[in-house]
Amino acid sequence: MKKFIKSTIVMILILGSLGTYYVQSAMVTNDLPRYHIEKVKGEEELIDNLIIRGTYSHEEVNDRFVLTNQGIEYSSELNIVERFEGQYNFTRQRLREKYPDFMRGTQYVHNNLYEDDQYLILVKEDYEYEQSEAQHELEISMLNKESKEEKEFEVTVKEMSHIVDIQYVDSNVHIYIKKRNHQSQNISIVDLTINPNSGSIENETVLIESKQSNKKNQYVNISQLGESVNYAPMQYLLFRDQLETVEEGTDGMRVTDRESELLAYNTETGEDKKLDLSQKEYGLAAMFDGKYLYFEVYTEQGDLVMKPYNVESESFEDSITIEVGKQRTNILKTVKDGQLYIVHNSKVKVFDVQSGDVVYEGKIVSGDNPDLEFVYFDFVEFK
Amino acid sequence: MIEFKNVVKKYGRKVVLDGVNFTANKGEITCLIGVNGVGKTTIMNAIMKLTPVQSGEILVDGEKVTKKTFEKVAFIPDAATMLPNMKIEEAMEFMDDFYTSWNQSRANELLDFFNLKKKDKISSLSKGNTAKVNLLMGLALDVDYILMDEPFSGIDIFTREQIAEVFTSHLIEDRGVIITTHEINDIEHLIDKAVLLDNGTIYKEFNTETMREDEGKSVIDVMREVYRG
Amino acid sequence: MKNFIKLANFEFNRMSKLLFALMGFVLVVQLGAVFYETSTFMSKFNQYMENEQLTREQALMNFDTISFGAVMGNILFFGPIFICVGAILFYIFLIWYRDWLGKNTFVYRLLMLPTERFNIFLSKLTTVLMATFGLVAFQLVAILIERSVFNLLIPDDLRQEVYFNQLMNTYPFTRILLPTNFDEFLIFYGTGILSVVVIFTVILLERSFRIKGIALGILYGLAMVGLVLSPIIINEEWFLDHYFYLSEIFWIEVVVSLIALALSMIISRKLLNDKVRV
Amino acid sequence: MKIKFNNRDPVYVQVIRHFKNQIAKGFLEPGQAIPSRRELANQLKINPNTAQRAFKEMEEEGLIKTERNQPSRVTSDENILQDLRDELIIQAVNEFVHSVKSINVPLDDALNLVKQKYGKEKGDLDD
Repeated sequence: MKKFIKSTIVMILILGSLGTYYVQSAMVTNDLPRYHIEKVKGEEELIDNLIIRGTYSHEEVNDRFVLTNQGIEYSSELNIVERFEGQYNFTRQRLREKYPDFMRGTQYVHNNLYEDDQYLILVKEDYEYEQSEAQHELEISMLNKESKEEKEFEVTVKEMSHIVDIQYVDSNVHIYIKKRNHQSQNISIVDLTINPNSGSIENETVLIESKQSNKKNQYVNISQLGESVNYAPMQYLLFRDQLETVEEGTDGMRVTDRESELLAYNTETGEDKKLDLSQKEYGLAAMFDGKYLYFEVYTEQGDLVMKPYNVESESFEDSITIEVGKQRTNILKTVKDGQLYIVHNSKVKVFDVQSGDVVYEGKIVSGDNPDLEFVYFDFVEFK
Repeated sequence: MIEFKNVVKKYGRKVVLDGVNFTANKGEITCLIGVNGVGKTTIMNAIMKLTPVQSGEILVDGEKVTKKTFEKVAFIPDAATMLPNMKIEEAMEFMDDFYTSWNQSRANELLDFFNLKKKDKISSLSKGNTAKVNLLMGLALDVDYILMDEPFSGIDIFTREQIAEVFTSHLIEDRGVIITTHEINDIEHLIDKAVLLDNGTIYKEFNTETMREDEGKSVIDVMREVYRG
Repeated sequence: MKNFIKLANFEFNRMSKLLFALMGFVLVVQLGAVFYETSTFMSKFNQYMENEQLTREQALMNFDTISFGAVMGNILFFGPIFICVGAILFYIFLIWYRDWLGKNTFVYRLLMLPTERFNIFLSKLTTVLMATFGLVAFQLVAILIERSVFNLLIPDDLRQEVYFNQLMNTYPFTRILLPTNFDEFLIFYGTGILSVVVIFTVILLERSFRIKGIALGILYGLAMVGLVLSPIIINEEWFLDHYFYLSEIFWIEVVVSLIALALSMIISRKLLNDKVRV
Repeated sequence: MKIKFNNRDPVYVQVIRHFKNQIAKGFLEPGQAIPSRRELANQLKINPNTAQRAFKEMEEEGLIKTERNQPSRVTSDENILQDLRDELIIQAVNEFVHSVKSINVPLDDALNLVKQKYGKEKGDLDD
C-alpha cells in the first residue's frame, strides 16, 4: 500500500481543493438576492416585455442582472453559451424562443426588424461589388404569425448606406433606407415600397433630400429620431435634417452653426410635415413612440416633468410630473404605444399619456425586503 | 508449439521476413541462426506483437497472440527492460504485480544462482549482471515458452558459462525455448533444432541430432554449406 | 481495471518527483513575488511619509492601498505557472518517448504485460491529468498560503481585501486555469483532455510508422482540429449563414468533440495492439 | 565427468560411448547408480533432451535399468557386460585394422609391434 501513498495524497489534494473552490463559487451565486416585481395595481401584462438591467454590488459580489416580470437572472448564473452571447439582445432572444425556425440565420437584429400583431419582417443586408459600385442585396423574410406562412424575396439597391426603418402598411413592406451619392455626397431618405406578392420594388420615393452645400466647411446630415421600440409599427417617422458649419480651431474642429429641421413623415398617408419645436422652448426631446414625442424637463423643485407632444394633432398633452427629489440619477424611463414607463426608487410605474393615469404600478422587492441598498438599476428597455 | 506460417514483414520497401515458416516445440530448444540483421530479432518481436507483420500467421499453441499469451511466453530481449532507477527487488515486485505466472521462489533461486543482490540498482549493474537480471525476469515466470535474443552477445566468458548452465537446468526443462544467435559455438550441443535464416527466409530447419546421425554434419557444416552454396 | 489502477499508479510514481519539485518551485518563487511586492510597497510608503513629513494617519489618506492582485501581476507569480504549463506540455511527449529511448527500453516490458495494452494509454493519460490537476489544485493552496504571508507583511490599513473569486478573475491566466464557473472548467479541461488524447494518438502514429507516421500524425492532428472546428466553420456566412444557434452549435461541438475523443482512443487502441513497434 | 564432444557425431551417441567406456573400464560398476538425466545434462552441458535420448538407448540396449522412482543403475547382467566388452574390443580392432590396412603394413609386422607395445603399456592402457 505504500506504493499508492503519493497518488492518494495528490488525489485528495485535487478533490479537496478544487471541490472546495467550486462549492464556494456556487455558494456565492446562491446567496444573491432574488428580486422580483410585485404588482401594486393595474394591468400586469403591460410590463410583460419590460426589461430592467442593473448591477448588484455587495461585499465580494459584483454581478450584473436582468430583472423582468418573470424574475431576476444574474450574469453569473448564465450558462457558458449565454455568457458567450452576452445579455443584451433581448428582442432577438425573445424572437428566437418564439419563432426558432424563422429566426435561423439571423445574427443582427436592430433596425432590420418589424413586428406587429400579425407579421414579423426581417431584412438581411448583403454587399456585392459590381463595376466598382457597391450594391446592396436586401433579403426580406416575412412571417405571418397566425398562418405560419413564410415569404422570402430579395431586392437590390444602389448607393445604399443603411436601413433606417421598416414598416408594413396596406399590405406593402416599406423599407426606409439612407442613401448617399458618392459623387455629390448627397444624402437622402428613400422609401422602398415592396409588394410581398411580387417580391419586387413597386415604388421608390425620396422622402427627404439633404440641402446642397458647396461650402467646404459645411456638412449635411439626416438622422432619425430614436424610437423607444425600433421594431414596432410607427405612425410617424421623425427625421432631423441638419446643416453644420464647422471651423477649425486650435483645439480641433468646432461646430459654429447648426441649422436643423424636424420633419415628421406619416407612414400611412405618405405625407410629411415640418415640426416647429425648439429645444430652448420645450426642453430635451428625449423619446418617441410613433405618436408622441416626449420632452423632459427637471424643475427646481425636484420634479421630472414629461411633456408628451402629439405629432398628429401637433399639440401637447397634459404633462406628467414625477417627484424625484433633488437627486436626478437612477431614473429610468421608456415609452411605448402612448405609455410612459418610469423605474424609480424601487417602483415601476406606467402612465397612460392620453389620460395621465397610472395604469400599472409595481414594486421591486426581494422576499419581504424592499431594500435596494446594493442595487443599481441602469437601463430599461423592451424585449 | 509456436508456429510461423508464411510470415511477411517489411520496413518500408525493405523486406525483413519474406514468407517465414517454422515451428518451435515445447520441450525443445530451437535456435535461430544467422548473421546480424537477417530478421532474428524481428521474429521474436513479431511473436510478442512488438512489431506488426504484413501477412502470415503466428500461433502459440494454435492460438493467435493475445494478452493472455504473455502469461505463457516470456521474451528476454538483449536490452534491459526495467527502469534504470529501480532496484532489483522493485523490478521483481513490478513483475509480481502484473504477472500471475510470476514465481517468487524461483526468482529468489535465480537471484542466488546468478549471485545478484536485490538491493542493487539496475543502473549500477555491469553488463553481465544486467543480462542476468534480464534473464531472471523472464525465467522466473512460469511460462511454457521462453524467447531469448542473443543472450551471449557482448558478455564475458564466465557469465556466458553461467547462462549456458541455465539451459541444462530445471529452469528450462520441459519448456520451449527459442534462442537467437549469430555465433553457434557456445551452444551447439545445447540445441535441439536449428533454423538457418538469411535474407528474410528460412534456408534450412533441422534437428541437430538427426543431422549428425543421418549426415554426420555439425551445425557449422550445414551453415557452411548453406551460406556458401 | 485492477491492472489499470496499478499501472496508472506506477506511471504516476514515475513522475511524482518532478511533480513535487514543480510544486515546491511554484510555492518558493511565488513567495518571492510576495516578498518583493510587499517590501517595495512598504518602502514606498515609508519613503512617502518621510519625504512629505506626514504622520502615518495623514499618509494613509493619500496613499493607495495594495491588494494581493499586485502579487499576481508580478512575473515571479505567473512565471512559475507558465513553466509548469510548459513542463506538462513537455511531459505529454516525454511520457511516451522515454520508454523507447535510452539504454533501458522499458516499452518492451510495458507492451508484454498480460493486460490490455490500452491500459498503458489510459495510465499515461491519467498521469498527465493527475499532474495537471495536481498542480492546479496546489496553486489554489499556494495562493492561500501566499495570501496569509501577504497579510502578515502588510498592515490592515494599507491592505485592500479582495475576495478570492474576484482575484481569480483578475488575470487571464488564472481565469483560464481556474475559471470561477464550473461549466467553463469542464469545457476548458475537456478541450485539454481531448488535445492530450489527440497528441497521444499522433505520438502513437509516429511510434508505429516512424517517418511516415510523422506525416500521418500531422495530418491526423490537422484533421481532428478541422473536425472539431467544422461545426463553427460551416455555420459561417459562406455556408450555412448562422443557421444553427450558438446553443445548438455548442451541443454539436460537444458531440463532435466526443466523437473526436472516441475516434482517437479507438485508433490509439488499435495502434497499440497491432501496429506499434519497439 | 567431462567429455570433449565432436560436432559431427550425434551427441547422444557420444554420451552412450562414454558410458560404455566407463563401464568397460570399471569406473562404473555393475549395479551402481548413475546421475539422473537432468544432472547428466547439467554436468555434460548438453541438452536435457539429448541426455534423455542417450538414457533411452542405453535402456533399450539393457546397459542401464530404471525402476520407478529410483535412480537409474548400471546393469548387473554379465551377458550384457560381456557383450559390451566384446563390442568395444571389436570396435577397437576394426579401427586398428582399418588404419593398418590403409598404410599397407603386413599383418605379422603389425601384430609384432602390437605385442611389443601392449607389453610396455600394460596396466594403464587408454583407448
